[in-house]
Amino acid sequence: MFRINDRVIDSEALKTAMADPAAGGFCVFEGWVRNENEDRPVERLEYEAYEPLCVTEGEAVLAEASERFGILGASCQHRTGLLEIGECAVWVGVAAAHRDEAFKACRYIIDEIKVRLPIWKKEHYVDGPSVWVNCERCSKHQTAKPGT
Amino acid sequence: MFRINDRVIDSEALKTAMADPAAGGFCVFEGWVRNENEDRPVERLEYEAYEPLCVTEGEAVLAEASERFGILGASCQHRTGLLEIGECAVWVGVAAAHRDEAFKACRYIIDEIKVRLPIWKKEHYVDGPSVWVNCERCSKHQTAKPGT
Amino acid sequence: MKSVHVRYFAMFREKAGISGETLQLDVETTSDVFEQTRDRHGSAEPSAHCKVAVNDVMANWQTPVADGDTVLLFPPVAGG
Amino acid sequence: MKSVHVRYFAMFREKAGISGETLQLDVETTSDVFEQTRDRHGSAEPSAHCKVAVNDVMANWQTPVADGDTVLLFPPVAGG
Repeated sequence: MFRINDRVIDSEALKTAMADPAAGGFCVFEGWVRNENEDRPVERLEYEAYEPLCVTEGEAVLAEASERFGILGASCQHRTGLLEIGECAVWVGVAAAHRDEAFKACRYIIDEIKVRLPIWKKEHYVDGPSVWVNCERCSKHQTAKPGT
Repeated sequence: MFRINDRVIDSEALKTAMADPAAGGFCVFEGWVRNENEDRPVERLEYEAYEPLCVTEGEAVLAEASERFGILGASCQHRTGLLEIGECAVWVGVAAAHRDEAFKACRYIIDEIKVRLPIWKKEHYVDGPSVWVNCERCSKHQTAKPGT
Repeated sequence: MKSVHVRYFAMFREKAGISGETLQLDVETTSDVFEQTRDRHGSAEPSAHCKVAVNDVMANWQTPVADGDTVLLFPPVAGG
Repeated sequence: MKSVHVRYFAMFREKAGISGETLQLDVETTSDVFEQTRDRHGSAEPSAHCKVAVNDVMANWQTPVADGDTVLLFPPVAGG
Protein backbone atom coordinates (compact mmCIF):
# COMPACT_ATOMS: atom_id res chain seq x y z
CA MET A 1 0.00 0.00 0.00
CA PHE A 2 1.23 3.49 -0.84
CA ARG A 3 0.60 6.41 1.51
CA ILE A 4 1.68 10.03 1.47
CA ASN A 5 0.94 12.40 4.34
CA ASP A 6 2.55 14.66 6.93
CA ARG A 7 2.62 12.12 9.76
CA VAL A 8 5.79 10.68 11.27
CA ILE A 9 6.57 7.33 9.64
CA ASP A 10 6.00 4.41 12.03
CA SER A 11 8.35 1.86 10.50
CA GLU A 12 7.53 -0.86 13.02
CA ALA A 13 3.80 -0.64 12.29
CA LEU A 14 4.46 -0.68 8.55
CA LYS A 15 6.63 -3.77 8.94
CA THR A 16 4.21 -5.57 11.23
CA ALA A 17 1.47 -5.10 8.64
CA MET A 18 3.63 -7.00 6.14
CA ALA A 19 4.16 -10.14 8.24
CA ASP A 20 3.81 -13.21 6.03
CA PRO A 21 4.68 -16.78 7.07
CA ALA A 22 5.91 -17.49 3.52
CA ALA A 23 8.42 -14.62 3.63
CA GLY A 24 12.09 -15.46 4.14
CA GLY A 25 13.53 -12.07 3.24
CA PHE A 26 12.49 -8.53 4.05
CA CYS A 27 14.26 -5.48 2.63
CA VAL A 28 13.70 -1.91 3.73
CA PHE A 29 14.94 1.39 2.40
CA GLU A 30 14.55 4.57 4.40
CA GLY A 31 15.42 8.00 3.05
CA TRP A 32 16.68 10.20 5.87
CA VAL A 33 17.05 13.98 5.87
CA ARG A 34 20.77 14.61 5.86
CA ASN A 35 22.61 17.64 7.05
CA GLU A 36 24.25 18.67 3.79
CA ASN A 37 23.78 18.56 0.06
CA GLU A 38 26.53 19.26 -2.42
CA ASP A 39 28.66 20.70 0.36
CA ARG A 40 26.02 23.13 1.63
CA PRO A 41 24.86 22.66 5.23
CA VAL A 42 21.12 21.94 5.31
CA GLU A 43 18.94 22.95 8.25
CA ARG A 44 15.71 21.16 7.30
CA LEU A 45 13.71 19.96 4.30
CA GLU A 46 10.24 20.73 3.12
CA TYR A 47 8.31 18.31 0.92
CA GLU A 48 5.38 19.35 -1.21
CA ALA A 49 3.36 16.75 -3.10
CA TYR A 50 0.33 16.52 -5.30
CA GLU A 51 -1.15 13.71 -3.29
CA PRO A 52 -3.86 12.32 -5.62
CA LEU A 53 -1.35 11.56 -8.37
CA CYS A 54 1.32 10.45 -5.91
CA VAL A 55 -1.04 7.73 -4.74
CA THR A 56 -1.94 6.66 -8.28
CA GLU A 57 1.68 6.56 -9.42
CA GLY A 58 2.90 5.11 -6.14
CA GLU A 59 0.42 2.23 -6.32
CA ALA A 60 1.43 1.67 -9.96
CA VAL A 61 5.10 1.42 -8.95
CA LEU A 62 4.29 -1.12 -6.21
CA ALA A 63 2.21 -3.19 -8.65
CA GLU A 64 5.03 -3.15 -11.21
CA ALA A 65 7.50 -4.34 -8.58
CA SER A 66 5.17 -7.19 -7.61
CA GLU A 67 4.81 -8.29 -11.19
CA ARG A 68 8.48 -7.99 -12.15
CA PHE A 69 10.02 -9.61 -9.09
CA GLY A 70 7.35 -12.01 -7.82
CA ILE A 71 7.44 -10.65 -4.29
CA LEU A 72 4.93 -11.32 -1.51
CA GLY A 73 4.25 -7.74 -0.53
CA ALA A 74 5.44 -4.15 -0.93
CA SER A 75 4.60 -1.01 0.96
CA CYS A 76 5.68 2.61 0.84
CA GLN A 77 5.05 5.74 2.86
CA HIS A 78 6.29 9.22 1.95
CA ARG A 79 6.11 12.30 4.11
CA THR A 80 5.14 15.85 3.25
CA GLY A 81 5.75 19.10 5.11
CA LEU A 82 8.74 20.21 7.15
CA LEU A 83 11.27 17.58 8.20
CA GLU A 84 14.24 17.94 10.49
CA ILE A 85 17.71 16.45 10.01
CA GLY A 86 17.64 12.71 10.71
CA GLU A 87 13.91 12.28 10.12
CA CYS A 88 12.64 9.57 7.79
CA ALA A 89 11.17 11.10 4.62
CA VAL A 90 10.33 7.88 2.80
CA TRP A 91 10.03 4.23 3.81
CA VAL A 92 9.91 1.30 1.36
CA GLY A 93 9.47 -2.30 2.56
CA VAL A 94 9.41 -5.49 0.51
CA ALA A 95 8.71 -9.03 1.73
CA ALA A 96 9.67 -11.97 -0.48
CA ALA A 97 10.38 -15.67 -0.27
CA HIS A 98 14.09 -15.01 -0.90
CA ARG A 99 16.41 -12.07 -0.46
CA ASP A 100 17.30 -11.50 -4.10
CA GLU A 101 13.76 -10.46 -5.07
CA ALA A 102 13.40 -8.43 -1.89
CA PHE A 103 16.51 -6.35 -2.61
CA LYS A 104 15.75 -5.87 -6.30
CA ALA A 105 12.12 -4.89 -5.79
CA CYS A 106 12.98 -2.48 -2.97
CA ARG A 107 15.59 -0.76 -5.13
CA TYR A 108 13.20 -0.61 -8.08
CA ILE A 109 10.49 1.01 -5.97
CA ILE A 110 12.64 3.76 -4.46
CA ASP A 111 14.28 4.51 -7.83
CA GLU A 112 10.90 4.90 -9.53
CA ILE A 113 9.32 6.82 -6.64
CA LYS A 114 12.08 9.39 -6.87
CA VAL A 115 11.66 10.15 -10.55
CA ARG A 116 7.96 9.58 -11.23
CA LEU A 117 5.91 10.96 -8.36
CA PRO A 118 4.89 14.63 -8.22
CA ILE A 119 6.89 15.44 -5.09
CA TRP A 120 9.14 18.44 -4.62
CA LYS A 121 11.78 19.11 -2.04
CA LYS A 122 12.87 22.49 -0.75
CA GLU A 123 16.13 22.70 1.12
CA HIS A 124 16.37 25.22 3.92
CA TYR A 125 20.04 26.07 4.33
CA VAL A 126 21.94 27.27 7.35
CA ASP A 127 23.62 30.00 5.29
CA GLY A 128 21.16 31.30 2.71
CA PRO A 129 17.72 31.32 1.11
CA SER A 130 15.76 28.10 0.54
CA VAL A 131 15.99 26.37 -2.82
CA TRP A 132 13.78 23.85 -4.62
CA VAL A 133 16.20 21.00 -5.02
CA ASN A 134 15.96 19.70 -8.54
CA CYS A 135 14.77 22.87 -10.16
CA GLU A 136 18.19 24.44 -10.29
CA ARG A 137 20.03 21.23 -11.07
CA CYS A 138 17.58 19.12 -12.98
CA SER A 139 19.58 18.85 -16.20
CA LYS A 140 22.34 17.17 -14.26
CA HIS A 141 19.93 15.03 -12.24
CA GLN A 142 18.00 13.92 -15.31
CA THR A 143 20.98 12.75 -17.30
CA ALA A 144 23.37 11.56 -14.61
CA LYS A 145 23.02 8.55 -12.39
CA PRO A 146 20.35 8.69 -9.70
CA GLY A 147 21.37 10.59 -6.59
CA THR A 148 20.16 9.71 -3.14
CA MET B 1 28.87 -3.84 15.27
CA PHE B 2 28.25 -7.57 14.90
CA ARG B 3 26.35 -9.50 17.58
CA ILE B 4 25.19 -13.10 17.79
CA ASN B 5 23.05 -14.35 20.65
CA ASP B 6 19.71 -15.96 21.51
CA ARG B 7 17.84 -12.73 22.23
CA VAL B 8 14.95 -11.41 20.15
CA ILE B 9 16.24 -8.85 17.65
CA ASP B 10 15.15 -5.31 18.52
CA SER B 11 15.31 -3.72 15.10
CA GLU B 12 14.25 -0.28 16.30
CA ALA B 13 17.04 -0.15 18.86
CA LEU B 14 19.57 -1.32 16.29
CA LYS B 15 18.41 1.37 13.88
CA THR B 16 18.38 4.12 16.49
CA ALA B 17 21.97 3.32 17.34
CA MET B 18 22.92 4.03 13.72
CA ALA B 19 21.42 7.53 13.53
CA ASP B 20 23.83 9.81 11.67
CA PRO B 21 23.04 13.36 10.49
CA ALA B 22 25.17 12.78 7.39
CA ALA B 23 23.13 9.73 6.33
CA GLY B 24 20.63 10.14 3.49
CA GLY B 25 19.95 6.47 2.89
CA PHE B 26 19.41 3.52 5.20
CA CYS B 27 18.98 -0.03 3.94
CA VAL B 28 17.92 -2.99 6.08
CA PHE B 29 17.73 -6.68 5.36
CA GLU B 30 15.91 -9.02 7.71
CA GLY B 31 15.92 -12.79 7.33
CA TRP B 32 12.61 -14.21 8.55
CA VAL B 33 11.85 -17.84 9.40
CA ARG B 34 9.53 -19.00 6.66
CA ASN B 35 7.02 -21.81 6.79
CA GLU B 36 8.44 -24.01 4.04
CA ASN B 37 11.69 -24.95 2.35
CA GLU B 38 11.90 -26.79 -0.95
CA ASP B 39 8.19 -27.63 -0.67
CA ARG B 40 8.42 -29.12 2.81
CA PRO B 41 6.36 -27.43 5.55
CA VAL B 42 8.67 -26.14 8.30
CA GLU B 43 7.53 -25.88 11.93
CA ARG B 44 10.48 -23.97 13.38
CA LEU B 45 14.21 -23.44 12.95
CA GLU B 46 17.14 -23.98 15.25
CA TYR B 47 20.38 -22.06 14.83
CA GLU B 48 23.68 -23.22 16.24
CA ALA B 49 26.77 -21.04 16.00
CA TYR B 50 30.35 -21.01 17.09
CA GLU B 51 30.09 -17.53 18.52
CA PRO B 52 33.76 -16.50 18.93
CA LEU B 53 34.50 -17.00 15.23
CA CYS B 54 31.13 -15.62 14.16
CA VAL B 55 32.05 -12.36 15.83
CA THR B 56 35.53 -12.29 14.27
CA GLU B 57 34.22 -13.07 10.78
CA GLY B 58 31.14 -10.92 11.19
CA GLU B 59 33.22 -7.89 12.17
CA ALA B 60 35.53 -8.60 9.21
CA VAL B 61 32.55 -8.62 6.82
CA LEU B 62 31.29 -5.30 8.20
CA ALA B 63 34.76 -3.75 7.86
CA GLU B 64 35.04 -4.99 4.27
CA ALA B 65 31.68 -3.45 3.43
CA SER B 66 32.75 -0.13 4.93
CA GLU B 67 35.94 -0.11 2.92
CA ARG B 68 34.41 -1.24 -0.39
CA PHE B 69 31.33 0.97 -0.40
CA GLY B 70 32.32 4.01 1.67
CA ILE B 71 29.30 3.78 3.95
CA LEU B 72 28.76 5.64 7.21
CA GLY B 73 27.85 2.64 9.35
CA ALA B 74 26.91 -1.03 9.28
CA SER B 75 25.46 -3.30 11.92
CA CYS B 76 24.35 -6.91 12.09
CA GLN B 77 22.70 -9.14 14.65
CA HIS B 78 22.15 -12.89 14.23
CA ARG B 79 20.10 -15.12 16.48
CA THR B 80 20.85 -18.56 17.83
CA GLY B 81 18.53 -21.15 19.34
CA LEU B 82 14.96 -22.07 18.47
CA LEU B 83 12.99 -19.65 16.28
CA GLU B 84 9.35 -19.78 15.32
CA ILE B 85 7.85 -19.02 11.89
CA GLY B 86 7.90 -15.30 11.21
CA GLU B 87 10.68 -14.48 13.67
CA CYS B 88 13.67 -12.44 12.58
CA ALA B 89 16.82 -14.59 12.44
CA VAL B 90 19.22 -11.98 11.13
CA TRP B 91 19.18 -8.19 10.81
CA VAL B 92 21.58 -6.15 8.68
CA GLY B 93 21.46 -2.35 8.61
CA VAL B 94 23.59 0.06 6.58
CA ALA B 95 23.59 3.87 6.73
CA ALA B 96 25.18 5.83 3.89
CA ALA B 97 25.15 9.27 2.34
CA HIS B 98 23.33 7.89 -0.72
CA ARG B 99 21.12 4.92 -1.41
CA ASP B 100 23.32 3.14 -3.91
CA GLU B 101 26.06 2.39 -1.38
CA ALA B 102 23.49 1.50 1.27
CA PHE B 103 21.85 -1.15 -0.94
CA LYS B 104 25.12 -2.59 -2.22
CA ALA B 105 26.76 -2.81 1.18
CA CYS B 106 23.67 -4.36 2.78
CA ARG B 107 23.53 -7.02 0.08
CA TYR B 108 27.25 -7.68 0.38
CA ILE B 109 27.02 -8.16 4.13
CA ILE B 110 24.12 -10.63 4.11
CA ASP B 111 25.64 -12.59 1.21
CA GLU B 112 28.96 -12.95 3.02
CA ILE B 113 27.38 -13.66 6.42
CA LYS B 114 25.49 -16.58 4.91
CA VAL B 115 28.52 -18.33 3.45
CA ARG B 116 31.38 -17.42 5.79
CA LEU B 117 30.18 -17.55 9.38
CA PRO B 118 30.15 -20.80 11.36
CA ILE B 119 26.37 -20.93 11.75
CA TRP B 120 24.19 -23.98 11.17
CA LYS B 121 20.47 -24.24 10.74
CA LYS B 122 18.32 -27.22 11.60
CA GLU B 123 14.85 -27.34 10.13
CA HIS B 124 12.13 -28.91 12.22
CA TYR B 125 9.47 -30.17 9.84
CA VAL B 126 5.78 -30.69 10.37
CA ASP B 127 5.97 -34.13 8.76
CA GLY B 128 9.28 -35.79 9.67
CA PRO B 129 12.63 -35.73 11.48
CA SER B 130 14.72 -32.56 11.71
CA VAL B 131 17.47 -31.95 9.17
CA TRP B 132 20.57 -29.73 9.13
CA VAL B 133 20.18 -27.37 6.19
CA ASN B 134 23.19 -26.90 4.03
CA CYS B 135 24.43 -23.68 2.58
CA GLU B 136 22.87 -22.40 -0.59
CA ARG B 137 26.09 -22.85 -2.49
CA CYS B 138 26.22 -26.54 -1.57
CA SER B 139 22.53 -27.28 -1.69
CA LYS B 140 22.64 -28.97 -5.06
CA HIS B 141 25.18 -31.50 -3.82
CA GLN B 142 23.27 -31.97 -0.59
CA THR B 143 19.79 -32.64 -1.93
CA ALA B 144 21.14 -35.67 -3.77
CA LYS B 145 22.02 -37.23 -0.42
CA PRO B 146 18.93 -37.64 1.72
CA GLY B 147 19.54 -38.44 5.35
CA THR B 148 22.90 -36.72 5.70
CA MET C 1 -9.85 29.24 -28.03
CA LYS C 2 -10.26 26.79 -25.18
CA SER C 3 -10.97 27.40 -21.56
CA VAL C 4 -8.13 25.62 -19.69
CA HIS C 5 -7.69 25.31 -15.94
CA VAL C 6 -3.95 25.46 -15.27
CA ARG C 7 -2.43 24.49 -11.94
CA TYR C 8 1.10 25.36 -10.86
CA PHE C 9 3.13 23.39 -8.30
CA ALA C 10 6.17 24.04 -6.12
CA MET C 11 8.59 26.38 -7.93
CA PHE C 12 6.02 27.09 -10.66
CA ARG C 13 3.44 28.08 -8.05
CA GLU C 14 5.90 30.35 -6.27
CA LYS C 15 6.97 32.04 -9.50
CA ALA C 16 3.37 32.45 -10.72
CA GLY C 17 2.32 33.72 -7.32
CA ILE C 18 -0.88 31.67 -7.63
CA SER C 19 -1.64 27.97 -7.46
CA GLY C 20 -3.89 28.00 -10.51
CA GLU C 21 -5.99 30.02 -12.91
CA THR C 22 -8.42 29.56 -15.76
CA LEU C 23 -7.08 30.84 -19.07
CA GLN C 24 -8.47 31.18 -22.60
CA LEU C 25 -5.77 29.58 -24.74
CA ASP C 26 -5.30 28.63 -28.37
CA VAL C 27 -3.71 25.24 -27.68
CA GLU C 28 -3.69 21.70 -29.06
CA THR C 29 -1.45 19.88 -26.59
CA THR C 30 -0.03 20.12 -23.08
CA SER C 31 3.19 21.34 -24.67
CA ASP C 32 1.34 24.36 -26.03
CA VAL C 33 -0.04 25.07 -22.55
CA PHE C 34 3.44 24.87 -21.06
CA GLU C 35 4.89 27.28 -23.61
CA GLN C 36 2.01 29.75 -23.46
CA THR C 37 2.13 29.95 -19.66
CA ARG C 38 5.89 30.20 -19.51
CA ASP C 39 5.74 33.91 -18.68
CA ARG C 40 3.45 33.05 -15.77
CA HIS C 41 5.26 30.07 -14.21
CA GLY C 42 8.44 31.90 -15.04
CA SER C 43 10.57 28.85 -15.64
CA ALA C 44 13.57 28.47 -17.88
CA GLU C 45 13.22 24.71 -17.55
CA PRO C 46 12.76 22.80 -20.79
CA SER C 47 9.52 20.84 -20.66
CA ALA C 48 11.54 17.62 -21.02
CA HIS C 49 12.62 18.07 -17.39
CA CYS C 50 9.08 18.65 -16.19
CA LYS C 51 5.94 16.52 -15.95
CA VAL C 52 2.33 17.15 -16.78
CA ALA C 53 -1.05 15.67 -15.94
CA VAL C 54 -4.45 16.27 -17.47
CA ASN C 55 -7.55 15.90 -15.29
CA ASP C 56 -5.55 14.03 -12.63
CA VAL C 57 -4.06 11.51 -15.05
CA MET C 58 -0.32 11.52 -15.80
CA ALA C 59 0.17 12.69 -19.38
CA ASN C 60 3.01 13.64 -21.70
CA TRP C 61 3.82 16.71 -23.77
CA GLN C 62 1.93 15.37 -26.79
CA THR C 63 -1.30 14.81 -24.87
CA PRO C 64 -4.24 16.74 -26.47
CA VAL C 65 -5.99 19.38 -24.37
CA ALA C 66 -9.76 19.83 -24.69
CA ASP C 67 -11.95 22.73 -23.70
CA GLY C 68 -12.55 22.60 -19.95
CA ASP C 69 -9.54 20.37 -19.15
CA THR C 70 -7.40 20.87 -16.08
CA VAL C 71 -3.68 20.85 -16.88
CA LEU C 72 -1.28 20.30 -13.96
CA LEU C 73 2.24 21.63 -14.56
CA PHE C 74 4.88 19.89 -12.47
CA PRO C 75 8.43 21.24 -12.20
CA PRO C 76 11.25 18.65 -11.98
CA VAL C 77 10.35 16.21 -9.24
CA ALA C 78 12.52 15.30 -6.25
CA GLY C 79 10.87 12.60 -4.19
CA GLY C 80 12.60 10.41 -1.67
CA MET D 1 52.40 -38.23 16.41
CA LYS D 2 50.79 -35.02 17.53
CA SER D 3 48.29 -34.38 20.26
CA VAL D 4 45.37 -32.58 18.54
CA HIS D 5 42.23 -31.24 20.15
CA VAL D 6 39.42 -31.76 17.66
CA ARG D 7 36.03 -30.06 18.00
CA TYR D 8 32.91 -31.12 16.11
CA PHE D 9 29.98 -28.82 15.33
CA ALA D 10 26.33 -29.23 14.35
CA MET D 11 25.92 -32.32 12.16
CA PHE D 12 29.49 -33.45 12.89
CA ARG D 13 28.89 -33.21 16.64
CA GLU D 14 25.68 -35.18 16.40
CA LYS D 15 27.31 -37.93 14.33
CA ALA D 16 30.38 -38.12 16.57
CA GLY D 17 28.18 -38.14 19.67
CA ILE D 18 30.67 -35.78 21.33
CA SER D 19 31.55 -32.13 20.92
CA GLY D 20 35.27 -32.72 21.01
CA GLU D 21 38.13 -35.01 21.92
CA THR D 22 41.90 -35.07 22.12
CA LEU D 23 43.50 -37.47 19.66
CA GLN D 24 47.04 -38.64 18.92
CA LEU D 25 47.31 -38.19 15.14
CA ASP D 26 50.00 -38.45 12.49
CA VAL D 27 49.00 -35.29 10.60
CA GLU D 28 50.58 -32.37 8.77
CA THR D 29 47.57 -30.28 7.80
CA THR D 30 43.93 -29.67 8.70
CA SER D 31 43.03 -31.78 5.70
CA ASP D 32 44.76 -34.77 7.31
CA VAL D 33 42.78 -34.17 10.50
CA PHE D 34 39.54 -34.06 8.55
CA GLU D 35 40.31 -37.35 6.76
CA GLN D 36 41.57 -39.17 9.84
CA THR D 37 38.50 -38.24 11.88
CA ARG D 38 36.05 -39.03 9.10
CA ASP D 39 34.95 -42.25 10.82
CA ARG D 40 34.21 -40.20 13.95
CA HIS D 41 32.33 -37.22 12.48
CA GLY D 42 30.76 -39.71 10.10
CA SER D 43 30.40 -37.32 7.19
CA ALA D 44 30.40 -38.10 3.50
CA GLU D 45 30.91 -34.39 2.85
CA PRO D 46 33.98 -33.47 0.82
CA SER D 47 36.12 -31.09 2.83
CA ALA D 48 35.62 -28.49 0.08
CA HIS D 49 32.06 -27.98 1.36
CA CYS D 50 33.23 -27.62 4.94
CA LYS D 51 35.27 -25.06 6.87
CA VAL D 52 38.02 -25.34 9.42
CA ALA D 53 39.63 -23.17 12.07
CA VAL D 54 42.82 -23.67 14.08
CA ASN D 55 43.04 -22.17 17.56
CA ASP D 56 40.02 -19.94 16.91
CA VAL D 57 41.38 -18.51 13.65
CA MET D 58 39.70 -19.34 10.34
CA ALA D 59 42.02 -21.58 8.33
CA ASN D 60 41.96 -23.62 5.14
CA TRP D 61 42.63 -27.25 4.30
CA GLN D 62 46.35 -26.61 3.71
CA THR D 63 46.90 -25.01 7.12
CA PRO D 64 49.62 -26.84 9.10
CA VAL D 65 48.67 -28.43 12.41
CA ALA D 66 51.14 -28.36 15.31
CA ASP D 67 51.26 -30.47 18.45
CA GLY D 68 48.71 -29.11 20.93
CA ASP D 69 46.60 -27.26 18.33
CA THR D 70 42.81 -27.14 18.51
CA VAL D 71 41.18 -27.93 15.16
CA LEU D 72 37.54 -26.91 14.72
CA LEU D 73 35.67 -28.90 12.08
CA PHE D 74 32.70 -27.02 10.61
CA PRO D 75 30.12 -28.77 8.42
CA PRO D 76 28.61 -26.72 5.56
CA VAL D 77 27.40 -23.43 7.02
CA ALA D 78 23.89 -22.02 6.68
CA GLY D 79 23.67 -18.62 8.31
CA GLY D 80 20.98 -16.06 7.67
